[in-house]
Amino acid sequence: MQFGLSESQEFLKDSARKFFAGECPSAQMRRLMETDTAYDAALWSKLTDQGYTGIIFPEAYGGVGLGKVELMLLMEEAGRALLPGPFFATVVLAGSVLDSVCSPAHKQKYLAPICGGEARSTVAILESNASWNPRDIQLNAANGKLTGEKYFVSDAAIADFIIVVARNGVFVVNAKAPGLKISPMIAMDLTRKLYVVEFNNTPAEEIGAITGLARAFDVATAALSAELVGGMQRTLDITVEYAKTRKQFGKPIGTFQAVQHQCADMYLETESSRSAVYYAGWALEENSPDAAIAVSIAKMYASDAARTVGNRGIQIHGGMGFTWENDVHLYYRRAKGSETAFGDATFHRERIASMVIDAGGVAAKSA
Amino acid sequence: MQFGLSESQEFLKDSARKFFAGECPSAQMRRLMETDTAYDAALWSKLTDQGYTGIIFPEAYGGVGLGKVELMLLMEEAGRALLPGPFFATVVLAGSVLDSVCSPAHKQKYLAPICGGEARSTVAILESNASWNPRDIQLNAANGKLTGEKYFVSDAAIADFIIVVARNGVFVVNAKAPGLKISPMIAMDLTRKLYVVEFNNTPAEEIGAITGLARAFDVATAALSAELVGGMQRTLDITVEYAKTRKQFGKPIGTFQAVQHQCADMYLETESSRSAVYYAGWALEENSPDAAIAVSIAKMYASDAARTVGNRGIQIHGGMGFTWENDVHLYYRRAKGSETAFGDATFHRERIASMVIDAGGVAAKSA
Amino acid sequence: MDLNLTSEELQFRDELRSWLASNVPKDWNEWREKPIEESFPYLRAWQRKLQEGRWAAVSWPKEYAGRSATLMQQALFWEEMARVEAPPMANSLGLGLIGPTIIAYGTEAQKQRYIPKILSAEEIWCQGFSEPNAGSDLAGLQTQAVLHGDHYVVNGQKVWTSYGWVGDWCELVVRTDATAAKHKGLTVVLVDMKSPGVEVRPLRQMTGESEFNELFFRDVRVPAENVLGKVNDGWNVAMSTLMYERGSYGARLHLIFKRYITRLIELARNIQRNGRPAAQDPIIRQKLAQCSAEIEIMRFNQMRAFSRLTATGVPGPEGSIQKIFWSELNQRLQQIAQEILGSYGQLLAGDPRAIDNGMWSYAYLRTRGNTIEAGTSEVQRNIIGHFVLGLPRSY
Amino acid sequence: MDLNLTSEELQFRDELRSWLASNVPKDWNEWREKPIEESFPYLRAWQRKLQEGRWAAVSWPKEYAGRSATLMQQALFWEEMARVEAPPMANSLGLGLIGPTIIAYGTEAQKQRYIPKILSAEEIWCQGFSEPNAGSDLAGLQTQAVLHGDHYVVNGQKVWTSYGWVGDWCELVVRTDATAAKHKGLTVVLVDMKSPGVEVRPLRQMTGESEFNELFFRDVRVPAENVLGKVNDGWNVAMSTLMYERGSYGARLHLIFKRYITRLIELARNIQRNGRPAAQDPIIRQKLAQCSAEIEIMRFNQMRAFSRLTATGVPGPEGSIQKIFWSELNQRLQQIAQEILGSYGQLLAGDPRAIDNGMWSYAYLRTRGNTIEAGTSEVQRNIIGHFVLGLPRSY
Repeated sequence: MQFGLSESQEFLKDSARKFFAGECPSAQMRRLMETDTAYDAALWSKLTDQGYTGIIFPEAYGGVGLGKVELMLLMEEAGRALLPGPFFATVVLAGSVLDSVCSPAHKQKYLAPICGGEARSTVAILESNASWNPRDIQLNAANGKLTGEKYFVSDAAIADFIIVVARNGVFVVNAKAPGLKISPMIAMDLTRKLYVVEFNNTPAEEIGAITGLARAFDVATAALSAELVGGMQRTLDITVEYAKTRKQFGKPIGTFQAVQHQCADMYLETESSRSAVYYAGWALEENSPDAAIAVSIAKMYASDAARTVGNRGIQIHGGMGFTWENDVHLYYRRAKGSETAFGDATFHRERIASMVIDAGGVAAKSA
Repeated sequence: MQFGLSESQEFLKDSARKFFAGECPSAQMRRLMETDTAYDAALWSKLTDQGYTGIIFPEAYGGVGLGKVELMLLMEEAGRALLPGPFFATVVLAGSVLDSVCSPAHKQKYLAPICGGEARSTVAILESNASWNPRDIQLNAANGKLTGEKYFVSDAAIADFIIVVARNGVFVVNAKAPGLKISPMIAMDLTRKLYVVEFNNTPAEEIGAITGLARAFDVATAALSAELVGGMQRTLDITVEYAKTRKQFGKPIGTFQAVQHQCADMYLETESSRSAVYYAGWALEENSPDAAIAVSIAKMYASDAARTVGNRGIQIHGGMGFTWENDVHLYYRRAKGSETAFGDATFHRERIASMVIDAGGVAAKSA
Repeated sequence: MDLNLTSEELQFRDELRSWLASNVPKDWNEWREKPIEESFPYLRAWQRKLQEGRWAAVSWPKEYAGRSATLMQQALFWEEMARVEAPPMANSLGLGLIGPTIIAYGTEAQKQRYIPKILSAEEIWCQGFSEPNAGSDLAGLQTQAVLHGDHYVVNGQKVWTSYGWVGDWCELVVRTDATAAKHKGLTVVLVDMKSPGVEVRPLRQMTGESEFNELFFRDVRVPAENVLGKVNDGWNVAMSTLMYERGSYGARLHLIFKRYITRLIELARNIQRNGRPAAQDPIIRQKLAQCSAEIEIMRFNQMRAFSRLTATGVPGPEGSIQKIFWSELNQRLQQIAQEILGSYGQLLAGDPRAIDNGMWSYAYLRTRGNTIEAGTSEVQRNIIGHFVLGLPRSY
Repeated sequence: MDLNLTSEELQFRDELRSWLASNVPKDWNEWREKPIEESFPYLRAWQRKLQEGRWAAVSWPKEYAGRSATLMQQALFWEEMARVEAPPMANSLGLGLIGPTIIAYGTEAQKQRYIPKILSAEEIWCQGFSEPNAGSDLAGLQTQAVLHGDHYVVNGQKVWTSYGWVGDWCELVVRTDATAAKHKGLTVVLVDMKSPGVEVRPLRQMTGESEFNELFFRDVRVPAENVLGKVNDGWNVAMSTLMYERGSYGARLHLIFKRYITRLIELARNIQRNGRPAAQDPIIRQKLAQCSAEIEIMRFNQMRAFSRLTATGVPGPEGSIQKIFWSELNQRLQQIAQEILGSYGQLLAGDPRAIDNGMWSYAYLRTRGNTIEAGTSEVQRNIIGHFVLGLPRSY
């Protein structure tokens, strides 16, 4: 048993870190967040060149065929850079849904262009009730047409096609389809734009059954948690650096236990989130019977931890942490969006309870 | 408006503090806790001489006729001394029940001897389900006889008569009544002994209806919270003293913010509990429409605060806090017993919710 | 202990209530969402109206157009103002903090010169205390003032100045003796913000707004007669201002928080969770109840503190409890709001679907600053530890 | 990353599992409630049996009857022991902490003299580290050892010594150079507990038990050859022992905590709350789920740490995370147990109505010590802050 990264995993993580640091430093991220869509075609093309757009998908569709642990590592590094744009929506979410629910022909049609970097996409899930419980979805396709609304759809404005979760199946709607209307929502996370997507008798192609979604959503949820880990790590790094250099009362503020012990807690929360995320990635990859529990553990813990790490980071920075210029609040905003996405901590605690208490529990696979 | 103590209230509080410090110092408290009943007749007689046994009861029954705020102050000081024995059971609980539910004749018979120091008593409420919800009481009197069990009855072994809450009324059972069996429960709080009380066709005198209990229990709950405040204050005092004198790394440990800031939190929690308790005493005394909410606020906050203050107190003492010789754990044990008595924080939060959310809320009486 | 209002308090409240009933502007709701630059003349006018009713500075002595209001009356004042959702006053720092400091430390000439125009909102005041390198450590201030004949020449930078953009005058703390121990060589000077060399820049916060400013002083000449209190006694003068700050906070918070929780309960009745209204969800109920209770306890603590201060007359270190309590409670409250609002919680003002026009998302971000501004939670715990509990200094 | 067991690990586990199946005593449950004084011979016998199977010290080198087990194998060892609810070993400090230190720092003669009897439980070892005035500040130790010819004369007091009452030998840290800087002049000596002048007293804890002892040394003669490592190098020797302590903790905790939570869920199914089983109460469900999740995360953290240590070979400061995590988690877990058990939670062992014979009330009190023993949470956060994050020393 070896719960450390293999050499190739270390290599992937390091090169991703260097890639994002080089191609999407803070200034670039801030520039993109001020744009309407936070999307940059040149950056996307570089992501494609790295193979990131096809990272976990089969080579048959132009993917790289790596595992879920590798996806976690990549998302962790993307989170550290606060990568703006539709990478999560397109590759992680839409890609996983396509990979899970559709036929080889549909994969060739929709997944392959994602892997190849030619298409952007997203998945429309939530409705006005904003419930992550699939039973609360009302939208129904009739005669290959959709009429209704989806809320909180990330990056819809630059999607070439939108995957739509309806009661009676999973559908693809082309960006140019008649009756499709996309309007921005003004939300806290400036680097991942949200939209309302309206359908009015809009033609939609059925690509699979909703039963396949659970697995895809688990992958997306774990990857979102991994992204939170990267954000926590960056927040911790910035904060520790500040605590070493900022002086008050003639000493670096990190000398004061009120500051230092909060940094220690940030470290504990970050590392614990990382452990949970890596385990979830491994459990998903191995189709371990506790994979769904592991995903909920990771999302539950990381949702809360990202918020508390952010709170501590801002607090330790003092007035400086409250300024627009300091990046900490940008990570904090992303953490807020991600905290509720795919279910908040309360949602996942209840999901864990239903699996552990009611079902008698599948014990996490043990050594 | 004046939310400070009046001169006579200050006097009562000071004299109670001096009285308990003189008559029940730590050594005496420890001696009594090692006895079977934690009861000391000489100490009781001195409590009576001070008027404490009749503090809030009408002069017509030999009481002193003071208000509920004064009761809070007395219980706070009793809590600070960790007063062992049946003062809470007899005076606060049994006394308040008698005062609330019974006729003048019954008061003469039962309340007057309590005021006069001649009788000890207690109230038997909980049953094997240990629920503080009155609807869960099963015991029923039939033809003036009781058959069944009551659990967690404090100080029953030295009660001259026991007040019993049944579904169909409030009853008095004489300590010498046939079919009465009292057996000790071995519990965490060493200074307030608990018992199982069994009735087997035991004669019982009906003294009132259960509808009158709510008010009496509110008084007892507030007084128990006041006692917790005294315990918190003592824990804080011992801990701050230790933090000033104990040295590690060449400095008093109170110099370290990890210690000092915990002391500050203990202070905040203690003072906030005190504010809530004083307000509850006043609201009860004035029959303010928010009295029940105020009681739940005090019990909820003090139940949690007493535990966290205790946790911090032990932690700051380090190894010394974990020893039998240090009094902090004795307060911690009392806090544990009192935390659940008359409903824990969760119970009172739900009670607050039912009053504030469901009933539209009686706003706390405002200035 | 008697929590009923005395007849004097009742009279004060009733007089205020009836004055407010006929004088509070009805159209504040139309103005409050607008940029402060636009609504500022409106706020000046409102303050002048209050002044006409002798309500602008109730805590001030009668000789300075105040009412010598007791602390309890001051609390009643803010409660009544919050109850009718009255607009704030334009010169709130001048009235709340700086005016009282001038009354306490100023010369007769200074009082005559500044006090009337503070009251009338003719001259708006700001405060120059924090610096980029002196936030929690106020004694480490570096802004220099050097005496040249009859004036000081000031050089340095201040941050986190409210009302800097509109300030006519500034209560500025400067270092006048570089050789003295840290908190010794400081002096408070009153600086005309129109003096050459004063530059005001907006300071953008994480909420996106610019509530605060940065002030830059480059060779700014300040007449020596503008020293407030004694030269090199600025520490005590500034601390006195901060005590007023700590004391004045909180008085109106109870009604504001109460409004938050009432609105939140109302929202919880309408938002579905697990197939029933969130207000019926046991987990949400626990959190709302805890928060409701803490809002009341905050008020009980404040009432006790006011009563204690009424006895002693001067705000003391126990104000630190209030500061910690309200700031951390507000953060917990906003977190509960977020949990109830779910995905909607992240929508900002301007989004047509944002609940209460984004009030909750704004408050979520804004409350992050509560535990930093006006003395961080860490500084407050230092104050409790050292000044209240008598522990050795930890910093 | 591969969380499947390697074939070597599987082989190790299977061999152990089959050995345990035929050797683990079946009657431990009858003994475990008895006073330790009574069950101690039983525990010695069990250790001897383990030694016969070469399972007493799997981490030790093969030349000292160990198996040179990898860290992962050590973790498997403790998991398997916990899985079959095997009794502890009599000489657990000797095997876990002191033996490894002797192997690392001892002379050949010392190894020959002490190691075999540690393994056979013939000589029980205890540790004399903490003192009344040196708890978190180990460098402040005051117990003195003065060299007189071929022996040291030791005077002083130690506290919190496990196994003191039964100890034959003690790994004692003494001050041999009073003039050197604090953590310099320390030396580790191996002391025969039967030496004249050694007194052992029980130290009663807040649980009522006496798990620990106080040791008093009055003019105790210790041969100079009993120095372990170099004179005045005791700090490094002692720190090495503490590293083993931190490393060995936790490996078996996962199964213990898992057993707690499983039992608690079972209890929650049978305890009524608001007219339904507590296990169906949404508030209790949230708490049980949080706790279950944290127990898993504790294990994930441990697995990651083991893998990291396997690469580096020596336990490092990241052990501080494990210590904080498990000790604080155990306290939260016991608090949840108390909330579920309600009034029954306060009943102690011996009360016929106490649930699980008072295990929960005992654990509630006992876990208070978790954040104090083996390095307080404060010390652990200092270690993370300074040694992991590189912040300046805060103490």
